[in-house]
Amino acid sequence: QELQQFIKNETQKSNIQQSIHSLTDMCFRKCITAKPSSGKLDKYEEPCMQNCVDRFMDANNLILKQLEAMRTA
Amino acid sequence: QELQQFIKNETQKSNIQQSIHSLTDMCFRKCITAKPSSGKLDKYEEPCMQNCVDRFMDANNLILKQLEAMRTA
Amino acid sequence: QELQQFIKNETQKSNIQQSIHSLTDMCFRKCITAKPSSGKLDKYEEPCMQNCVDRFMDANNLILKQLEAMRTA
Amino acid sequence: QIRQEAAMHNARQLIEKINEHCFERCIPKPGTSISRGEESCFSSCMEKYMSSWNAISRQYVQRIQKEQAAQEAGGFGGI
Amino acid sequence: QIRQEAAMHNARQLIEKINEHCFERCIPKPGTSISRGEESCFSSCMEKYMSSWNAISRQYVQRIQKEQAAQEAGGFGGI
Amino acid sequence: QIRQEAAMHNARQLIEKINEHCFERCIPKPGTSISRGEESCFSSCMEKYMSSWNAISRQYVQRIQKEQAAQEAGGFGGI
Repeated sequence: QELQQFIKNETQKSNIQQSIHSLTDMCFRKCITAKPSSGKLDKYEEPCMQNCVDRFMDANNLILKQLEAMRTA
Repeated sequence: QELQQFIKNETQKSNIQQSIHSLTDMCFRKCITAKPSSGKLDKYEEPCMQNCVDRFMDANNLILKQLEAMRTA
Repeated sequence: QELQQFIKNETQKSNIQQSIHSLTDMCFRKCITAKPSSGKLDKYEEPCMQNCVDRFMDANNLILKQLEAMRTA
Repeated sequence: QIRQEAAMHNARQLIEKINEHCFERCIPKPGTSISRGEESCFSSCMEKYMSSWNAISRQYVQRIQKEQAAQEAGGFGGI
Repeated sequence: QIRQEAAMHNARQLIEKINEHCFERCIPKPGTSISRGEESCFSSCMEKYMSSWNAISRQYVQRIQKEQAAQEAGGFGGI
Repeated sequence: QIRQEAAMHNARQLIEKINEHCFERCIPKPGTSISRGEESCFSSCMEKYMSSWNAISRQYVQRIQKEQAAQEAGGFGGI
């Protein structure tokens, strides 16, 4: 049972990291449009990254809400 | 043996669903070019989707035929 | 133990093939820009493919070197 | 249980793909909130993606059944 | 050992993604060697990718914690 | 048997990649059948993809062997 909990936790962690990888992939494409000349995120890039994550999660919630509405319809 | 059959069937089903996912991904890109304003496929999009699947399968068969020809050459 | 060695070798082989698949995917996009009219690589495409692999590996080494520098910093 | 996990995996992949395509198309520049226009675009896009998924499933399954039938009939058909 | 493999897998994926994005942007036409300009572009790109990864991790974890808290409080929040 | 499955997996991936690239390039707008022109484009594209796969395999294996030799020789080479 402890093993099951361990596997569950590790799976969850790995799902989270997977999401972070694909979010970074997508948001880097959306927010970093200039040729990179510094390693830091500038004052436009940093909030763009945050909005990118938050709007993506909003969009995800929209999907779940709509799927739920369809199932109960 | 029953288990093996079960695994084989499930694997096949999962391969089919995988193919449907990647076909949808590709054909959506090819056939849905306008900004979506309705949830239904319109009279151009619907046949485009069907042709997309059929031509993709034709192309797949071309590959298999050519690979076969190369192996027996 | 022999089994472990076998698994290790197979895993390594499969990683190499995975890399070859993604390199081919990327370098085909970079080096083959014209509509394909022959099955052979022409005199521009062949060296482009080789450079693509070598520069990719150089870039990979740059990443590893920089990561190493950050860890020891 | 394996079947249930497969169904979950399938649903999760569909959701991921929807978000990938529709976020890309309907929310090109993510702002501080999702606007009405973005939301309605996203909603249509999502439904259209599911309609596409259904259309393609039907067509694909029909096609592989036709090819299997042709193969069993001894021909090579379908090409 | 499972954890270690997960960390390795994670690092390998990050490296792959960096190379994918930064090779694409900084070395559009691979020549017989990497030029100084390409190397400095690649270096910035790599650091920027890691900064992005960190920013997104923070924001994402914060967001799912907020949603979980809202859910546990009985609301539906976060949308 | 594991080896056989690996080879199958490898071939399947190659076929998928070929179809992805060559369908994209040679059949931009799928019609009610594949035209002669599309078929010949597809055929060349497929061969070219396999030539590329071979060229890249050779170059990649050669490169990692060179790097391993350099490493074993005690240097750091390859960069």
